[in-house]
Amino acid sequence: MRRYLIKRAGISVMTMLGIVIVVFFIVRVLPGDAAAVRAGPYATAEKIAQIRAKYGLDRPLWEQFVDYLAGVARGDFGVSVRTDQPVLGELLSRLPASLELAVYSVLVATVIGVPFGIVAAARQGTWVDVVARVFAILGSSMALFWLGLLMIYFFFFRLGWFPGPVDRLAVGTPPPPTVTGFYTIDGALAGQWEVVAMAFRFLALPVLTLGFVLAAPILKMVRSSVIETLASDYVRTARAMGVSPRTVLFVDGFRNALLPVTTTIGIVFGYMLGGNIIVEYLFSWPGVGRYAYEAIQTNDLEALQGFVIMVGILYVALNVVIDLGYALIDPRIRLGRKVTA
Amino acid sequence: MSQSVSWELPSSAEPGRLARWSAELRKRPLLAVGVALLFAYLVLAVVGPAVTVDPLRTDPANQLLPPSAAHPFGTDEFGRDVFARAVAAARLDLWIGLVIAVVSMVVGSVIGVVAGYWGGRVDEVIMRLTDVLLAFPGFVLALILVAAMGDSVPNVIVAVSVSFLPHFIRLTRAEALQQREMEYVDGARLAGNPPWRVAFRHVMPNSLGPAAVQATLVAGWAILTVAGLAFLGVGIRPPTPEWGVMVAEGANDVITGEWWTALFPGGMIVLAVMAFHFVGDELGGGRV
Amino acid sequence: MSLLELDQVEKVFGTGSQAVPAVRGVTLAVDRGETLGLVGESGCGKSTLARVVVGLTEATGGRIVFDGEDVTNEVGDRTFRRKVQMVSQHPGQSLNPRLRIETTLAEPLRLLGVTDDPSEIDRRIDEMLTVVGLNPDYRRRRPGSLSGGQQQRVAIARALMSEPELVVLDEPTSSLDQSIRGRIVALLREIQERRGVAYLFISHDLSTVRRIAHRVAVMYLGRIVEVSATEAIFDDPRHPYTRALLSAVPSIDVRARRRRIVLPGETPSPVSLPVGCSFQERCPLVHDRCRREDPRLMESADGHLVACFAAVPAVSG
Amino acid sequence: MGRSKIIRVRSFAVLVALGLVAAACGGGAGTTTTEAQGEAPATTSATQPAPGGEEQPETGGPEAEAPVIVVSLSTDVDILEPHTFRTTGAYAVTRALYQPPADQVFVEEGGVRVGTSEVVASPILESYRVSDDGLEATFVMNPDARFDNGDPITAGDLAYTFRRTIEGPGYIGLLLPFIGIESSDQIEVVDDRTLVVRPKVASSLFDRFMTFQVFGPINQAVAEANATPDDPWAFEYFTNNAVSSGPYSLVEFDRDRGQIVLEPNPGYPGEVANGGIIVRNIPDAEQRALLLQRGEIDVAVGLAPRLLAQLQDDPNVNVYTAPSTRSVFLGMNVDIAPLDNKLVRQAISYAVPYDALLDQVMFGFASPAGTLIPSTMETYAGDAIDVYTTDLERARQLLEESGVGEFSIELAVPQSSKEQQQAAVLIQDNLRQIGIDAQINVLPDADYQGRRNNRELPLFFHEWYSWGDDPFYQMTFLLKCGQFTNFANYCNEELDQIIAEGTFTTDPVKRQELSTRAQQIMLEDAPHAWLWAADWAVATGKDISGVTKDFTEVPRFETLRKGG
Amino acid sequence: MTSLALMGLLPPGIELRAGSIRLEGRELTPDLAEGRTPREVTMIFQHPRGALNPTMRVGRQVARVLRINQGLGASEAKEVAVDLLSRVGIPGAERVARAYPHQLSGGMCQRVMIAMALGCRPKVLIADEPTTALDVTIQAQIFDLIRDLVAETSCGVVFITHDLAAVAEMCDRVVVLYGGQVMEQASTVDLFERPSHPYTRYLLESVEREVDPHIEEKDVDFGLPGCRFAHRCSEVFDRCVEFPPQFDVGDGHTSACFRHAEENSVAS
Repeated sequence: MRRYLIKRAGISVMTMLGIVIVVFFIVRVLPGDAAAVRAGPYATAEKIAQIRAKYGLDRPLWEQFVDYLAGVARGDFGVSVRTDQPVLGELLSRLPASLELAVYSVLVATVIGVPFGIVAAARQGTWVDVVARVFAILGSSMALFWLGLLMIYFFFFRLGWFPGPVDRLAVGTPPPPTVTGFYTIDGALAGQWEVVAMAFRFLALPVLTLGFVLAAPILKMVRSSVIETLASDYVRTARAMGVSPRTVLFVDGFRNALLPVTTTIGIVFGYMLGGNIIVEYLFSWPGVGRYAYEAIQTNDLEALQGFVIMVGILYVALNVVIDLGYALIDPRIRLGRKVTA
Repeated sequence: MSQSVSWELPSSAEPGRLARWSAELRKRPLLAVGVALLFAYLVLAVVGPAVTVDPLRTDPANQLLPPSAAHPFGTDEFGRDVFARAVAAARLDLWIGLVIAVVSMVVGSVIGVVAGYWGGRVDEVIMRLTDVLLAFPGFVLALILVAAMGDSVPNVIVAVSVSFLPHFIRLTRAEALQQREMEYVDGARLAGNPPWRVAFRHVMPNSLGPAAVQATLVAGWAILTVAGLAFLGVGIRPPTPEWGVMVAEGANDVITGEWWTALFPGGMIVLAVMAFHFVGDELGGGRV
Repeated sequence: MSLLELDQVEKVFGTGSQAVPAVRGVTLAVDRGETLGLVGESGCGKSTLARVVVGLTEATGGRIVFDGEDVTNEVGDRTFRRKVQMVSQHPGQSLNPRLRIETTLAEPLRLLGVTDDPSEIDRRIDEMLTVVGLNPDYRRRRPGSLSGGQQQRVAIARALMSEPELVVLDEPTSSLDQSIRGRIVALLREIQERRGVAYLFISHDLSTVRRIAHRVAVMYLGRIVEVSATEAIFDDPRHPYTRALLSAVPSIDVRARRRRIVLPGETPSPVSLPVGCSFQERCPLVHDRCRREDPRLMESADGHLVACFAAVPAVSG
Repeated sequence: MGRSKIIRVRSFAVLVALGLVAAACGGGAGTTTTEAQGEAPATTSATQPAPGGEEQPETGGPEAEAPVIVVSLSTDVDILEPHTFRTTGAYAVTRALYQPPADQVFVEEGGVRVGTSEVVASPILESYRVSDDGLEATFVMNPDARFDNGDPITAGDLAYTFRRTIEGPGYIGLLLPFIGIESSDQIEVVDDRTLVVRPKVASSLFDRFMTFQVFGPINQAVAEANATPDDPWAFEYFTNNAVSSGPYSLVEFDRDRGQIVLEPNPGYPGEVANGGIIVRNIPDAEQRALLLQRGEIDVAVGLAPRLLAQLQDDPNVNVYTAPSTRSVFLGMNVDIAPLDNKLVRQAISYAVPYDALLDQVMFGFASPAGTLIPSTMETYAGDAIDVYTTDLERARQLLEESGVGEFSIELAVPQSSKEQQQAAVLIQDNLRQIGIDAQINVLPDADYQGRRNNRELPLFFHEWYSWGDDPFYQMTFLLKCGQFTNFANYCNEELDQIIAEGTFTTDPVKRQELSTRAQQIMLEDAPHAWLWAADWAVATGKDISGVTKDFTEVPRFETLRKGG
Repeated sequence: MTSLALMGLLPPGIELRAGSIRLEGRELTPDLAEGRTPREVTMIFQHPRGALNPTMRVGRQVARVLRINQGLGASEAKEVAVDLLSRVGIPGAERVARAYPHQLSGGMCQRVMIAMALGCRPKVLIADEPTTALDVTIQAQIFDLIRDLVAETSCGVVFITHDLAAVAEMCDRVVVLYGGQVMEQASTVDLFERPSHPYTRYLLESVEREVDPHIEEKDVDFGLPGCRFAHRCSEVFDRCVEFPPQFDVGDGHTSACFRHAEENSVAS
């Protein structure tokens, strides 16, 4: 286990380093001149040169990279060209919005995907199963931006059940005092139930949009791992030994299927960590995804770079956690090989 | 008991290929739906542009007309025929999707086989690089790559292919690792095949199965990714008839009630992707 | 002079604390035209030894001498490959499922430099298919449409294409049905008689070995513990392991339900072997010396080699 | 949906820069037609009386009871610093936080308070006077004017602000020479309340410049307390903070949500007609329109003509428009073949479907441009001389004469501007008819600007607005030889001379003459095809009044009133 | 497959069509058809390690069976489980009970599975190739164990194998199946000494005698009517296209071959 941990940590650090390298150099290839962007559209040449010197953009790429790397190690992701704010700070202040969206979306996806997957697996080949599979295919074929538009069109424009795609709260509603950055939780902590209700109403459409799409991989994974487990020799043994089908399904089947499912949910969540650019853009959700979108549109290289690196690092870190969790749950990894009798 | 389980029916007389396929399709309705849809799209892509009006022709006098007989999908805010554009887009999108699937599969599989067959250092390096690529959500990776390379169809193909590479590398590598242990590899070595020949002539063709199934799905996802990028204004740009571009162009109209400009092309995307997935999912035994 | 001589061959997988010694100082010889059976239980290193011999795995120690020449570092070379071939255990796996039989059979001819002439290749393929008892029409088929026995015949044909002097047979029959097993063994014997090829026949199935081998070597945990002529091994096993092994084999003779020697415990892990004889923990004859010293193969007057301090000297009553 | 986001950012940056560069001469005729009494008493006299006997209103005064108004801008606010911001959002908000020393006199016109060319002291000044020779301006501070932190606004603060514009790295430094200011030596603090500024030359633009928020006083003490050796002017501090000298104080600046909350500044001596402003960034015009219709926001700006046309029919919405000099033109790079051929450019100018653009793209929310000096700007000569009209026959003929023959050419459009894309399509249609194959290339805004700035685009769109209405400044920046915003790379010595002369001429007749001549030259050389002059437009809820249009066209918050 | 049917464990898509399964005269068929496992019958399988739940300690797996089949309480089941484990010859049962299957050898896992099976107190134990995956020396141990347990508990064992020697070693009576059809039934001694059905003879010959290496093997052909072995049978004749009934060839020895009918008719 210790060896495993050390190896895992080593790989993660290498991956993170790789992320910084890859992103830095990809982003440096981007057309457009960071200094020119910073100087504004009507800047004169001297002004651009000045800015270039000030931010060290005139130095060799290699030096810039070393500086950047050192900065990242210190938690300094540079300064946004557009807003003159430290990128990390801007990302961190937007992260809770993305996380709140992510958490609820994954929750919804899990609530849809897991039971549906189990039922489909238990009734493999029946119409329930076909419905589940079509649902899963529909989910993984869905264009997020299109589904989001449908949601907006029907539930906002036509029916008016939910607020428009503007923000996390209605215009002019002050957010609850920040504790976690989740409005639904902070509102509850502060006893502002109206804010909580409003936050949920604003969350509803983007969460449903994402939840539907994210349910697909979870459903598929639950279904196939439960099927696999149910077809396994040890389930056959349990049945032969008189264990009832229900117990087999839930204790042996689902319990063992839980491992891959947990991983899938983790991966889905990791995917959401970066904020979903499309959904955040579509619903004007003030998270990191929209920040990235704006950064791309305005050639804000530092911000874009910071975003991508943050996403990568969070993802790697999350994967370490998932793997460790997996190792803790699965005795085959947790424990050594042999007990000699 | 378990020894004698070849319960499969014997293939007494070889039925024609067509007959076998149609029997297969009847047995698997989802596959049939997928194949039928793909076929319909194919026809649309090939024949469609010949029978519709010019997808680029604007008609300011007929802006934002709702669907009608003359304009089955209505017109957009430039007065262009949405149906004609959606049909023209089918050609571009399907083509891009397939090219991306093939490119990423071929490149990914070669790398995967190299990693899986040679193992050791080579494998270690390739897998670490793959880890780095995998640390980004695919869409984000494609996004920064296109941003880095500039907007153009070839660049989009390259960027999106790269974003799907890690899947193929991992898949083929895992398969190659298994195949490497198969005795026919020993046989091939003993028959005098040099390592590269063992890897590419023997191991690789046998490692492509999962990758080929995956490629079907990737063709669908590639369309989604390309359209998603276009929706964000990256990659393929207006006024090119492309589904994502069209949805992006029409997105603002939805909120003012002119739903047809965005919802039709979006529906075309989803159906097309579903078609690929029905096929891929069935080929993968419903477990992909 | 023997065709193949192994001298203190070793194979260790991994390094440091994870090192697994699969083959430990094996010394063996195979003569021209003879069949040496190599028996042992799973994990005893017999397959590893086979792979070392044909050069699929590199030995970590010792020498391999072929035809009087030290080929330790050349076992993977083309010239050696022509002379030493192998047939492996799972016929379903041993042929590339995508290639037609003829393609598979042509490979050794072309790649080992036997011949490049297409008509010659064709001729040889047809001939070889006939030799292994298959209709030459099968050349156009792919392995998937053949039965297990037919596949194994093709595998044998491939091994014989380059006209080798030694064929290593690694459990060639163990995944086949009983009825087919007998045919393959018969086929192998027939080929040997006609072509004078030597076999290193590896199996855990003692009855099959008994039917084909001239001499038998018994392996336990990476070591050869006993070597002798087949009859001598079966009628007069001297190493306690061999004796236990033989007695454990069920017999088809329904009347002779004799008392079996059932060994206690299980084969220890090769990672952590005890000092001394590696069989000590399960051995009914174990004594102090076995816990200090690892016995070497010792030859008795009748040429029977045994690695045991307490080896039963002669036929026991 | 927020497709228009980015572009708006960019075009606004343009506007801001332009505004600063191109303020108009003081004495020129205003854009408005009627000379009427300004409704606000504060603007009627050069001397600002102190609000009668009011003590510092601790709770924000009676106005605090007035409703809060929600204004939706088309962009976010990048930074609050009044000398270096780039987005339109910031443009509007800084105007609310930094009160310039002077202001226009306003007249009511179609429900809009339209600024005249008459400039008077703003509420934070007691008086503002420029000597007759134009070489000395005296600013006397209103003793009741206070920053929102309670500090009085002194002559020192105003002087500090002037020095900051002169010596600091803000945009305005580039433009100061046009009002004859070169160094801080020209700024003299006479006493706590009195400041004298001595321009090197008399400039007709001086008054107008003084109505720009860049000259709104910055609190010197706070600025210096937050200065660092690297940043002597405390730009960093003011990026996120403001000590307001204007009508509002900053309560909340939430970049993430794109929301800014302003409440009336208790120390501001002028009138504030509402109880505060919430500024929301809603990037999509369609969303802004919808939220406006649903009453979730009160004021929306930056709406596309099509939406304006729709909103006009909505009984719950008022659409306020006024003619503006914001011109949109099709630039033709005279250095790129075959556009180096004058006849080709003329042919293109004849091929443009001007009327269709006004009707189908702008839905009537625009005036014809005619020349670089649009029909809405003083000295427009289009009525006297021939401007281009759509004449395909003529265009074909010219193209033939040019000997160039049919050709294909890139027509670049920024992604964010739907109107320009639509215009491009219509223009493309007509060009095709005369044998020019225009390839429309819709570029992301950053790319578009980059390529345009590098003079790589042969045919491009350009939207331009001068804060003032001065024709010579318009020419200076768009067609003067070597000017950095002259993307057509046009160069004509005679025109340059006219510009030089016209800029410092105050005689209206002479100005008209020079401008007419210049327009003739420009029409002849056709470096641009002038498409339209877009209307200024704001849409509000039915209960909103007090919409104000000033020189800068910045949304003015303090006059907005909600309800009766 | 037959054994799986008996256990009600047929994979989906395959169902019992006809016939009946009885235990001590009691009809089990309906329950089986619905996938319910009869309590009195239990089964052990070929790949012992895969047949145990990898994420459950083996002690718990045994205890679970005890709770279900013997209605024991949790702590009691735990104790009994350890007892059972040592009864099947696992040294240090206490410790092994806390282990996971992957930590145990194949032989050990098979012992655990036998312990579980014993926990069911079966009347019939179906052993499906229980030692095929094990080494001979371990196989010998398991054979001994099964024999001892049968003697102890007097439960019947259905021993399924392809290894004739194992049959000779372990069984009292033999049923020879080919292609899903019963070919021959007899006591072990009788069968080995007096094989009556051509298939049985063929099987025994292939072990004992030399065979012609050039005869091609054929797979079971399910497409043909009648005797499944007919297409490989050296004694095939025209009646073989019919389904052969069991002919009594004496001493409860039956064989499904029309040749017997001929012999009989010729004899009589």
